[in-house]
Amino acid sequence: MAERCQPLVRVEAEDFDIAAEIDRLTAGRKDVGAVVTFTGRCRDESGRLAALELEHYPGMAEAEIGRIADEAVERWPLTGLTVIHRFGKLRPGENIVLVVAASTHRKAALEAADFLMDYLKSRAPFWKKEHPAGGEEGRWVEAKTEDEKALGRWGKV
Amino acid sequence: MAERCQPLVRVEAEDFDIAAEIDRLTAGRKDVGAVVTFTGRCRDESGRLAALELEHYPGMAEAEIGRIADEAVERWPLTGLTVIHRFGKLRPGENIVLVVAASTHRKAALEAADFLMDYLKSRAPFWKKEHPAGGEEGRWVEAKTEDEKALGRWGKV
Amino acid sequence: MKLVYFAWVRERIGREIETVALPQEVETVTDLLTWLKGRGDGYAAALEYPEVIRVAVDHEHVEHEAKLPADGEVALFPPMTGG
Amino acid sequence: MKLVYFAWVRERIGREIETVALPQEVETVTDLLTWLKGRGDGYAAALEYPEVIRVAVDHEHVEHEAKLPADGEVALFPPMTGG
Repeated sequence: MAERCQPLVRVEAEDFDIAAEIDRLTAGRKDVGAVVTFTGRCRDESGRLAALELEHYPGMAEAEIGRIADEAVERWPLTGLTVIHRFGKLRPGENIVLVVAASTHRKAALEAADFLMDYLKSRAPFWKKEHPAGGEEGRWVEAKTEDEKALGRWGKV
Repeated sequence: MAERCQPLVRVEAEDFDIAAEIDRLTAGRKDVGAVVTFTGRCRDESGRLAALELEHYPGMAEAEIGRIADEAVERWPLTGLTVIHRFGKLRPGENIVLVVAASTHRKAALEAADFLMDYLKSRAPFWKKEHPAGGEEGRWVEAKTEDEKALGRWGKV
Repeated sequence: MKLVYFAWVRERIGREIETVALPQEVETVTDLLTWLKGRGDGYAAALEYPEVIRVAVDHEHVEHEAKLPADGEVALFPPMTGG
Repeated sequence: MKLVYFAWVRERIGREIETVALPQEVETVTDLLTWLKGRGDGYAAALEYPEVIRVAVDHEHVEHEAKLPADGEVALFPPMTGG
């Protein structure tokens, strides 16, 4: 079993550069057979959303994502793992979250990215508020029970 | 149900630009909530591989990947799907295959990418030959029965 | 004890952070939620359904049955909606 | 009938492509594999285990029980290793 990789976790307001993050996990390496990226984006099909505001708990956000990432590198033989979560006001079409999982084998990279997203949704201390176009008061997004249920797939964490 | 997206399939010798391919499926769009990329890379942990040669069946390769991609857009509500498979001589660390799946929801994008990779491995007419460092005769990579079994997860295609 | 609030818990309580001296009988997270609820309308509105409130002690999720630490940072917030 | 070969099937047979006139009794893919096997050492080596050979007719995978078309492109190749 290879040495466990050290996950990189960032919580920041700025956008991320997916190509640069892939490069960070693959440049000059011959042991990476598969790289999976998952990008979550701010979505608005109705045309009524001005912005999504992401509040987070500084300190705990990094710590909790770090714990979830550590769990992932224990469960899957990853050669690299990066998780970036943005906060602040994001407009429709903007990036929210990025997971990059690299591994020798494809199943590990895919499953780890899937696991990370399930846990980020329900365990990372972030809260979304929708600000409607037109300037009315924002509305907090409610947590989905399906997100909570999705965790059941992964057993005890 | 939204209109089905038209998958983009390319079979080519040149490398691909992952960021450009993500951009193609997301630029100016507010309906894309999740983008998954899967990149398969030429791997060599032993240091004994000079190159991997990918032979393909021109015409059928595009047609077969197209059929698999069409199946994916029927099964999952994707907003965009791109599959690029390279051929020719690739060195360790080089890209081989790219799947980009975009959707309103994350599970659709992840599952579609997973499905695509399972099918590409066992149904797309490509064959890998390993050319060892030192100039000895190349060796054809054998198909893995586990790859064939992985298809069972997706039912009849 | 340092208390921090997020999202609609913060908005309803009307503050982000406060330091409180807890009565001795407040031993668990559940005790804390019950005690806070009696501190005014904002608290009552924020903690109307205490079972939905998530709690972290020093940046780690805890269950409502958990004992409170002697000191530290206790955070109250709604179910998370990140990712 | 146009026949095309790939990977080690191509290497063992020693050619990429050929056009053959099939005897009337060669009706299915299995018949074709059996008939080809008798055409020389290269063919015998390539088709020693006919059950592992994959076959496509006009760019579509077919089973060994499939009937051959009257005309078209039939491809013979090993199990695929793309992706």
